[in-house]
Amino acid sequence: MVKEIERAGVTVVHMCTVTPISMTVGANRIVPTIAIPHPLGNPALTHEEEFELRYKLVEKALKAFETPVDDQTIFD
Amino acid sequence: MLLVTNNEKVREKFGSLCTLQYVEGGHVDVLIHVRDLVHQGHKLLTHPLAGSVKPNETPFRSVALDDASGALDLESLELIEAALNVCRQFPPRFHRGEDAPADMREDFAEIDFRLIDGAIAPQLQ
Amino acid sequence: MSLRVVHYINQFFAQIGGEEKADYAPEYREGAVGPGLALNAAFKGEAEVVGTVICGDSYFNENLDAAKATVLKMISDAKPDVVVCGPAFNAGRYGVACGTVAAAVKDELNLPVVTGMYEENPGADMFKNKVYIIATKNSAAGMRDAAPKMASLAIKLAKGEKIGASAEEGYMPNGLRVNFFEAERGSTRAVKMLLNKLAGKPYTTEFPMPSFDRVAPGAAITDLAHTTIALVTSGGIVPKGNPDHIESSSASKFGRYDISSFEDLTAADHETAHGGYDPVYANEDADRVLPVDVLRKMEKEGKIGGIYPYFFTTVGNGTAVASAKKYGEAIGKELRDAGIKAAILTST
Amino acid sequence: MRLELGEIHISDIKLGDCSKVENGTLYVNVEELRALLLEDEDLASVDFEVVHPGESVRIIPVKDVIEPRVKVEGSGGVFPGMISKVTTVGSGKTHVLKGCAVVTTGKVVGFQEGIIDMTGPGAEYTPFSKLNNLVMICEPKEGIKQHQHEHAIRMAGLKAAAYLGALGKDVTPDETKVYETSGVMSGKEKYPDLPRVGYVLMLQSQGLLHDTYVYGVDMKKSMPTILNPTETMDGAILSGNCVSACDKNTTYHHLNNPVIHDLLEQHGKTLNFVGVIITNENVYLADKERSSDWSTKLAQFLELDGALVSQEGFGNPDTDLIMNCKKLEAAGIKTVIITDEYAGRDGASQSLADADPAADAVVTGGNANMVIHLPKMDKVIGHPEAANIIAGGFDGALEADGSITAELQVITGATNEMGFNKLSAR
Repeated sequence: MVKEIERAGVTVVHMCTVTPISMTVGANRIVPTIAIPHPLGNPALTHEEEFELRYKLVEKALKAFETPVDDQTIFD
Repeated sequence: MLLVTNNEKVREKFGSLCTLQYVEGGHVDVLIHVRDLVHQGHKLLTHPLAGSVKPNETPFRSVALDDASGALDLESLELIEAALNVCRQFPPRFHRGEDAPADMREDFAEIDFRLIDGAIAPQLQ
Repeated sequence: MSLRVVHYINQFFAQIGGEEKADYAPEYREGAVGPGLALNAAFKGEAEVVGTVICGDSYFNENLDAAKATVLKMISDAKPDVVVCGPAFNAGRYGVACGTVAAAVKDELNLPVVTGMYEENPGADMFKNKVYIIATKNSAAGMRDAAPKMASLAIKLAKGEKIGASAEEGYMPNGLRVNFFEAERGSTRAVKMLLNKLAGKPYTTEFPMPSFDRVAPGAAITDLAHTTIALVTSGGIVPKGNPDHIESSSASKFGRYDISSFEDLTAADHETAHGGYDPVYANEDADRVLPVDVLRKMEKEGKIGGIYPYFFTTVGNGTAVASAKKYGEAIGKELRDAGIKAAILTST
Repeated sequence: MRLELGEIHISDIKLGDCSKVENGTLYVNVEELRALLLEDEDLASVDFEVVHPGESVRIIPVKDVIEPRVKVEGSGGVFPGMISKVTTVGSGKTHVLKGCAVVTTGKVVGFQEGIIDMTGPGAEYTPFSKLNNLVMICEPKEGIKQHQHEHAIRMAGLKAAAYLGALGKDVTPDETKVYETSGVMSGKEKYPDLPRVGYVLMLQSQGLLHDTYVYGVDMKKSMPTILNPTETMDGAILSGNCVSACDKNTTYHHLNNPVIHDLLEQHGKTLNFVGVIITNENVYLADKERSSDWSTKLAQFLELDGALVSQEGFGNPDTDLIMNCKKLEAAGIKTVIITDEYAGRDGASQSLADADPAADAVVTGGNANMVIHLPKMDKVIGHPEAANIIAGGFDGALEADGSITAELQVITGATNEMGFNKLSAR
């Protein structure tokens, strides 16, 4: 899915936990996330802490959007 | 060891020897169940397309996975997805065991049993 | 009676002129023109070019819809049994025009059609799975090779004969595997292939592995503060109750739901349809999969321009590659048409 | 090793009261052969039919095809570990009854596969339509299990082939071919400038009806090992496989392995054929990993520059094939693989169950899903009703007029993955 959307001229940031799969499916900008059942959250945290965690992850995604890349890149 | 099957014959022999999950349904239903287990971190021990009986011919399937539920095993995931993909390409001739004529059903069941038996019996000793 | 052939060529091969005449409007001429004579020779009396449609390459590509309609009408009026376009060799716009005309002849006129071009012509990738394209050399010097192959395939198609494998007929592989008998047995072919591979000489695999194709990275977004971001997920987030019944695995469709009125996703309004992982966490708070809450905050802070009013959702696990590709294409098209330049895709 | 293969050309088979080979005709004393075969307690009856190329005959379902051979000089006997003792074979002199074969038929399981048509469109796809065949219809005793049944038919075929082969022991061959291989060291000295090539021969070994035996050893219980190419010509490898008719390697294929013959043809000219690595296709995934590791390790041991890999069967053997290819390529050994395809009836589906970019040199035996119409034959030997339940058959594949519409995969040997045939696909 990543490839087809990017092929249409839309820059895609793929946020996922299993980055090797992301590499396999051809994502170019990859942001690793927390865990498979809750990629952008962590139920062990309070609601506020979780929001903060998610905010930081999405900030990484924004950073990835702004960064020119030539090849598949993981934004840790 | 975790054994997933829709074959009564396999359940009879291995039900008491290892953890067995019996699937009510067809070949693809077994593979989907196995796929879900792989997502839960189980590793495949046997190939999900064992045998050269075409997957759209035989209604029976038995697959062994490990007990441990660890990190997602990518090779297992690739194998099970590829197997499902092959099955989806060809519509099944018999959706479930009971759809096959009696003598064929027995033979399909026997082959599935033998294949899994040959693969896992040495591991269970 | 010989079969009636209508031939489509560009201004250059019609000897009207080069780039300066590329805006030449469609014209119909009786009989064969330019390369049509080579085709006639190759038809050996079994078929004959009865008319030629000529169109400038720029004209065709810049007035696509109108030009296509005019060209199709000219072709159809000449009542052909089969249509031949080109060959275009390595001329890019000519190749795209030949492919476009050929596909339209096949789909709209329901007539058999053959075109030809060099494998790196952009028209080849665009149309090789839609119409028969004879693989030619990269310049018009390849006319002598191309004409007999195009002529022979055109006659077979016109007569409704069985079409052989790509390697036999000379057309570009079109994704459909066709059996045929080789001159040598497989083991002999394998030994020869190995000797070539060992010697570093070229060889052609008989079965190209499915392409592990890559898409070039999209452009960096320089102005996020004014960029609308679309949200896509393969984590199966759906409005509460899963109104479209997206399957928990092997999804046969994708969902598209309005989030323009949501500041935050909660257990009251969203859940997951995903069957491949423990759904509890996503059901408690769907923001854990689709970060609507933080993006709204960023929108307010002026960090991003906004969120596309609809999000797209599917279930990653078990969804066939071909389906995922289809969904991706549909989502990509909508976003492109809406002028969206950035998308976040989350996966579980 | 040096093996002389004396070919006795057989142009006809006749049933009679004396077994002999005379002037190119194989005479078979049916009663004597039947008595020999019925020594097996599991068999109730054996019937014989002779079929010739071009006759309007259909054989269904075919279990195995075996070429009669006999050891004339040198150690051991044909089909070691099954018919003869386990002594190493592959040197000396062997006689072959060329142009004929033993074809065993019998319904081991309800969906038994395999058709040989001796004429018509189906005949073009099977090499066995070009042979004079002694067809043996073997019926088991009541109540025996599938694996006993398979064993009984397999042994009957081998016994018959050895019995017939022995008739050629004292016959002067029409043609003699000499196959000579070198040792690892001597080969390197003899052909210092030729690329070192090996053959990775994958053997079906998944279990019941999917087995292959090497010197009598069930291959699924063996580690990959090395054979001298000529050993296969004396029957070191025997088929116990009944499944996937189009791409199973019959015993006939093993005896006449085309990759081995073509590599020996080039040996000393364009390449140095170092040896055959046999490996298995097991169900257990750790076995697949281990076996492909080992086949690559052995290839490195032999210091190969290049390797050919052939496959048997469909589905999970694709995984073994790709593992072997990937690992060989990663070890710097240039590799070509031979397979076949299941691309759907329209040819549009994914051909293999596994794939990798390392597999960039592939030879294909064709698309097994291609639909073929087999017209009625005047005579059907075996169990015609099997056509209805054959893999790749349609429901009601056997039409009222006796014709069959089915996929190519019903035909024995049609898409052979050793590259036995000319059929291919693009």
